[in-house]
Amino acid sequence: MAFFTASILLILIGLYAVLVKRNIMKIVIGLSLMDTGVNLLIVSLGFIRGRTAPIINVKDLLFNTSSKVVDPLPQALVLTAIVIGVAVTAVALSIVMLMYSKKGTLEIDEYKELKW
Amino acid sequence: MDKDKYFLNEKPGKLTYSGVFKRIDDWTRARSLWVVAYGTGCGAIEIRPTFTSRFDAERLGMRMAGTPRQADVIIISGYLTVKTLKRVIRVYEQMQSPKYVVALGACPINGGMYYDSYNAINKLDLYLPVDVWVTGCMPRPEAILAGFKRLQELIDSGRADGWKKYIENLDWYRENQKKIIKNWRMPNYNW
Amino acid sequence: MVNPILIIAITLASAFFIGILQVYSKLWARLFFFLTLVFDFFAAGANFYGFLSGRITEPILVKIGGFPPPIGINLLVGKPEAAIGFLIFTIALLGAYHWERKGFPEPQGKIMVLFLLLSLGAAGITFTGDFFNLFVFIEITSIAAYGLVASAKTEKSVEAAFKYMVVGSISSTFILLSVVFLYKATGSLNMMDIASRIRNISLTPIYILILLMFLAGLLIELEVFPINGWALDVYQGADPVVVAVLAGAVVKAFYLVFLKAGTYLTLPSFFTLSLIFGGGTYLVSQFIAWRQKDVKRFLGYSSVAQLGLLILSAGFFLNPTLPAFSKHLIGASIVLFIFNHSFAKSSLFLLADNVKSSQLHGWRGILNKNPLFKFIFSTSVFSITGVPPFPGFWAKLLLIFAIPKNCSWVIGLILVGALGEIVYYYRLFREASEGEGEKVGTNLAAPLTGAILLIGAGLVAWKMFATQMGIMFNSTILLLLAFSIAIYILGFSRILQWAGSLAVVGYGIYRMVPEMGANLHGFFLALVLVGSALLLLATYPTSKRTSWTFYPAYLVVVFSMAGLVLARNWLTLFVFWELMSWASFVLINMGSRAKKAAWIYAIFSAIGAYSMLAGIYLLPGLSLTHLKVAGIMVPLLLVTGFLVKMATAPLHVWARDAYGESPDEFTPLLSGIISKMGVFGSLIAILYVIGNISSGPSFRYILGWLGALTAFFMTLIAVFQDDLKRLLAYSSVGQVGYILIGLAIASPLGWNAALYHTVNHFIFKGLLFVAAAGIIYRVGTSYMPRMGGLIRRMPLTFLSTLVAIIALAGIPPISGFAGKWLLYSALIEKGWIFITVVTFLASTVAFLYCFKILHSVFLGQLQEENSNVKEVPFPLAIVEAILFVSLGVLGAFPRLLLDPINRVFAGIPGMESPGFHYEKTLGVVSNLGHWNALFLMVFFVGSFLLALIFFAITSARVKKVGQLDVGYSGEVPKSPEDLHFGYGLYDHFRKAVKWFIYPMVTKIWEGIYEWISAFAEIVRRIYTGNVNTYAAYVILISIIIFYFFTGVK
Amino acid sequence: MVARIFYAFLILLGGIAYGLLLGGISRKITARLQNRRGPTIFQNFIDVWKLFRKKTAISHGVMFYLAPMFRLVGGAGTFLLVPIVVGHPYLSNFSFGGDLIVIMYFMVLGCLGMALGAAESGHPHSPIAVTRGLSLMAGYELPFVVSVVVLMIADKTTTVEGIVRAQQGGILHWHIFTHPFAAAAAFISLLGMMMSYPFQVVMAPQEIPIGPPTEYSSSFLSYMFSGRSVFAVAKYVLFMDLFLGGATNLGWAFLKTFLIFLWPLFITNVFPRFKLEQAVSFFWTWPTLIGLIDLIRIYIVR
Repeated sequence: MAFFTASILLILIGLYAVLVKRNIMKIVIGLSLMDTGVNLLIVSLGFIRGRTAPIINVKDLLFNTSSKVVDPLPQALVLTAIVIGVAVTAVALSIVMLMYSKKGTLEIDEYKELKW
Repeated sequence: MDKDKYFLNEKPGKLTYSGVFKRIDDWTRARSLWVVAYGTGCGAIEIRPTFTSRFDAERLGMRMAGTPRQADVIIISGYLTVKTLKRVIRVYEQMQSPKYVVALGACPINGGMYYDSYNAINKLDLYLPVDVWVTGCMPRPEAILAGFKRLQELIDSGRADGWKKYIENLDWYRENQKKIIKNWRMPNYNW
Repeated sequence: MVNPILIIAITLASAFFIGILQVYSKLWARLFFFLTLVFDFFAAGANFYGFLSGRITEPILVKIGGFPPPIGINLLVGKPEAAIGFLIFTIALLGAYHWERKGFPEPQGKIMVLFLLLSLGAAGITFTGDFFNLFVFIEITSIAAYGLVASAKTEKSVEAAFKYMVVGSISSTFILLSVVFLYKATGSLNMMDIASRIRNISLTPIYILILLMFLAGLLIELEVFPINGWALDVYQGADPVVVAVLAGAVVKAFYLVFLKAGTYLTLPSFFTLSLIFGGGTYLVSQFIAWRQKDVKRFLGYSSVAQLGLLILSAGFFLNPTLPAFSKHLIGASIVLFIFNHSFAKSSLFLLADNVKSSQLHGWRGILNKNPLFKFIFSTSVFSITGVPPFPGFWAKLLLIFAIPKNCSWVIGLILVGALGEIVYYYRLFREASEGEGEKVGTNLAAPLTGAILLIGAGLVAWKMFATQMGIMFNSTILLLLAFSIAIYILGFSRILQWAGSLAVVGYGIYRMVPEMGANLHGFFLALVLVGSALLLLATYPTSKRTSWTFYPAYLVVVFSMAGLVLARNWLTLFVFWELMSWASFVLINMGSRAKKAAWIYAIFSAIGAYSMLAGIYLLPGLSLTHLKVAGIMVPLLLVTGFLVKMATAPLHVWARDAYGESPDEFTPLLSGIISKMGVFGSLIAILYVIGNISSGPSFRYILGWLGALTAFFMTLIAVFQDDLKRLLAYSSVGQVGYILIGLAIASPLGWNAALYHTVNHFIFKGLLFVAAAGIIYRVGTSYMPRMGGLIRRMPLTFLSTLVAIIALAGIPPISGFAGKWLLYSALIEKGWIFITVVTFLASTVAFLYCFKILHSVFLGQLQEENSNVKEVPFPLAIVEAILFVSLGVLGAFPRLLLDPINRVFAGIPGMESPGFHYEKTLGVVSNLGHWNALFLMVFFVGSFLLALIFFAITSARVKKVGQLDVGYSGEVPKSPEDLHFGYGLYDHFRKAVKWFIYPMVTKIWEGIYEWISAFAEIVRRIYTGNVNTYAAYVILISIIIFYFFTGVK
Repeated sequence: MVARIFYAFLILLGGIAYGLLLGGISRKITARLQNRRGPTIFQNFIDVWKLFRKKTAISHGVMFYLAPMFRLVGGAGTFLLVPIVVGHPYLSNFSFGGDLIVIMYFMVLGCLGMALGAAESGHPHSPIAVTRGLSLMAGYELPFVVSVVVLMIADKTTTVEGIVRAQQGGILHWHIFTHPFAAAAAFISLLGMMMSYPFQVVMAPQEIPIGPPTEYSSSFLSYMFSGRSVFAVAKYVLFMDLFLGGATNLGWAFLKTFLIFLWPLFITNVFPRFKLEQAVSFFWTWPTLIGLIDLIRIYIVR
């Protein structure tokens, strides 16, 4: 439950940054935080108390270990999600760089040329 | 102004005057005189009472015509100047035959009190064929009516033929007119 | 069959490879890039063709790693997936080709990689059968899209990319969360598996929340209002090719996911949600675009709206209560919508790429300089706005007729939105065709392909769905329509086109002779074909002014009218009605000053057409027979549609400029025949529908009043027009008002009057407009005070105009009186006395403008500049002669027309007896009075000739004098201008009637327009451009969705 | 038929003569009212003859030439379409040619013809006067139509014969008594039709001396004169038929038309003149409202 709460909290903090912060970098950080929060949530969903990591070798297969490890799938998923998150962050940062090179500011209010 | 394009440049032809109905024609013409009045200051004033209740020219069958096209008689009341002669000639020539000219007062006869003016016309007779002269300066409506009575008699007896003379002697008249009107900026013939 | 995984894998590999290759050779990299795309195109195409041809019957299931479905990742490609996949790669290929021709943007290599990733991501989204895999593909697509959007490296594009990224991240967070929770709840990630397991799970609020989260994520990607600010910014800021692919292809993949979500995740509120968000987005977006000045953003609004409509359709499509046939129709409609939007919108975006400025004023006049551009633009716009025969039209039609009757308010929503769409699209059209623009880029191959595909798809859809909808086409009409289009080929010579058109119409008459005359349809058919042939003769192209497309469009109008009157079914009638309206829009738009007029015409045509469509939708049956309907709504809607074409007040505001500014060759048809289609429609509406409702008589009484007021006010306004064609326009509208009165009376006498006046009005108004065309051609202006005295130069035209005017004024013995007499007799017989009085007054006021036409144009002084004009061209003179002789003949022998009309009505119950009979001396005898036309003609002509001969013999010699030889107080007039009294002819009368001629209706319509656009302007302000705000909207809307639809109360 | 045409011709000549005579009488009466002697009552005959026998005439073109014929035929045609004595073999004229609707539209023919001829003359006064005349027509037509519709609805016929027959059987059956408001409206509009003085805007002597026929002269004018006279008679006869119960013989016809003729004559001599817009507004309000009383009554009673 602690994981759960913490991850939700992380998501909300990220969301707060996205919604309120005026600095582009802070918004990107907020996005990253949300990402992390979600990843944490996914991992926590697969977690089953009292079980071990789902690293399985051939020997374990013989002893019905599937009941001894946590759900492996969320972990697999989270790996992908992390990769994606990194990619998104990378793209985001490069976009931020472009933005900065165009206007020389990171203030979000300066980027309101497209509207209405 | 392109005269040939916009105006009829044709000399009026001679008009014969005969026919079965000549007698009736003369009689009706005498009793239905429609008047177009050319008036300057003092002359025009006398025309009004002539045609309104007091003297009532309408009882003689006369009435005012609003346009030269429908008029039979033109009244030249008062002096003519070089400038106004032009208009009078045009109005007269636009009237339909038979048509008559009544000159009113001393001025058309000999210039009257303006005889030595630099631009008054002294003898109207040289420019238009006058049928009846009414003298006076100005003649009162009674005199005017008397003049019209005279005109009616002339028409009735077929002797008021100024309009024929005008056409027959148009070249002579035109020569006289052009002597006075130096800038003849009119069509050659007014239709 | 090509394994779908191959498409994805090869594209992915190739993207990777290009990334390396481009370092060494840009050219080879590009070649490789195109090879990949072409491969994808053919592979996806092969699959799609396989499904189409029936060679592939089962969905293609790809087991990755050999695992059977519930376990491994699978791709599942059915028919819809194959179709969308093919669509994606077609658009991608077109876009890439466009780039190639334009000059590939830098950095080439990276853009190629991103572009391939974008396409494969979209394809993956389409193909995948696994939820987590879906998420991955969504992310691939998104990241590629962020990069591509930013790649233009302008301030706008990076800004747009950033906003896209922020909102997109939130969306993918939602999707990821819900996918994981879904896995948690069901223990599976496979879509089919989840779909089967979900049925066994009780839908707790938490569970619904999870599903809603998925839906919310999708709705963000599907750009619903108001969380679509990012999308609009992208449309405005990004490279048009990227936008074309995004709007044309990627969004469609998301839409497919949306459909799948609706299918697999049985969500109770799916229908409501899609209705609210789809409908809301559609409606709002169609209106907030009204004042948009940036063309790309404006197209963006349109895209968003189209998507909204698609979401709405999805709601109905997946609604289990829908009958199978309706479901089939909606499915077809969705396919057509997707196709239509993809190609039309991509074409438009790629066209926009060719124009330097993206501002509306930068588009000014560019259609006039760029014929190919014009073709593509018109095709795309027509298709998007739903003009037959383009797919957009069929899509809308299918959708509307599939929606069940208990949701008929949705029809209203769709049609109102469509109306908004017409307003702003044709504003763009107007701007783009006004004045002389500059040359634009010639990079048009890709959009041209799109346009051709649209036309093809439209024709295919026509063939496939028309009969299913119960629309029946006369094969001869179709043949003739094909001929009409073919006339275009002869465009290198206008004379040849003219002759060819005459031949086609002649052939049409020859083929149609058996249909003519026997009944109502045949009567109008004869009017349409014979009348059009005559007026076509008068379009003799005297100069190069006539547009290349004039004759094809003209013939399309003619034959669609023929199809319209032959229709035995409301829907067929509607299809031809639309065809006629839009073809005439094209023709009106050809007038050099008619752009605004054409715009207004388009709007009012749409008002009429959509209202008619709504009426047809509500009818209990489609065939043209007596239909029982309840309430007043259906007849009201139907009749509104027809009244627009008749330009009855208060729907007349389009008429003045449309008549006044349309090409002179076309106006006779517009006034003479096209307005009569409204008469035909109203007639059948009154006959089949209004006659059967309980409030029918009062309804008809109101129609009668409408007609009378139209006649009166239009006549009054006509008096004060100084433009010849505008005067005739108002006159025409007023005259059609009389016809409406006749129709509304619905007694035999009234209908006789209406039909008689219909034909008669065609003759004299056609004649007047033909004469006007000739005069304007010769004089060079339609401003009447600058004419005058033309009787000296155009005696024949004067004579025919005089006769036409006498007919128009309804003065015996010319034929116009017949209509008047029948009408008044009918009115008095019916006892509509107040209408009688108003009508009488109107026809008296008509004398004023009748005199104005004759005086200002033909009489008075011939102006200096017109002194050398000649008689109208020979073909026009022939037409004038034919028409005015027929007016005279009908004036003497009205039975020539009355007998056929009686035969027409003989087949209609209650109308067998015409309400009058003939007697030898009394002529036509009604219950009230009589009128002997032949006697009047003989009497008039005889006594006239007698008086004339007597005069000529007896009167004095008459001298024809010169033009300026007038009694002018002894003065010599200087020029004709001094004497001509043309301007302000009725200024004194204006003082007396100033209260009646205040343009109130126009002001009201303008007010409505202003209010709506001002309100839309306010709504538009929610797109603040601030990414925080956009994110806040997303969160807010999500919370609202979660709150209202989870079922937590 | 030949006999009929012959008699029609005679009746027409009689109508013209009667019209000219009435014109003379009106000039006489006007003169007497102004305390003058005035011309003889045959003055109009003299004028017409004189004009007809003028030696020259000018024409401005074809329409100009034809317009007087239009005028005459329009007037004569209207006159011949209105039955003077209903049921009489000859005096019912050519009333089989059309009913009241036909007559009302035929009335316009002459006006339109003359308007065209006048307009072709090229004199600016002519179109001014014509437009005034047409506008005035739009004015007086409304009350007239209101009252005509009242009669048509009341008698359930549109023929003049029918309306006359409906008034038989005593003086109180005349429409002027059965429908007094409609009759009042019509008689006020008659003032406009006859261009009597409050509504004399067409030939307004003050501004546009003689209105449309400014350029007309000689025999053209005589035709117009005759046409106008017979047209006036036609209107008197029409009003007699519509409101005064028609006539059973010529004597009654003369008497009744003479009475109707007096009505505009007396009005015209004691009134100043409206401007055009005032005239139109007047016609569209007061007489129309008066007529509407009967119209509404008919609408309710029916």
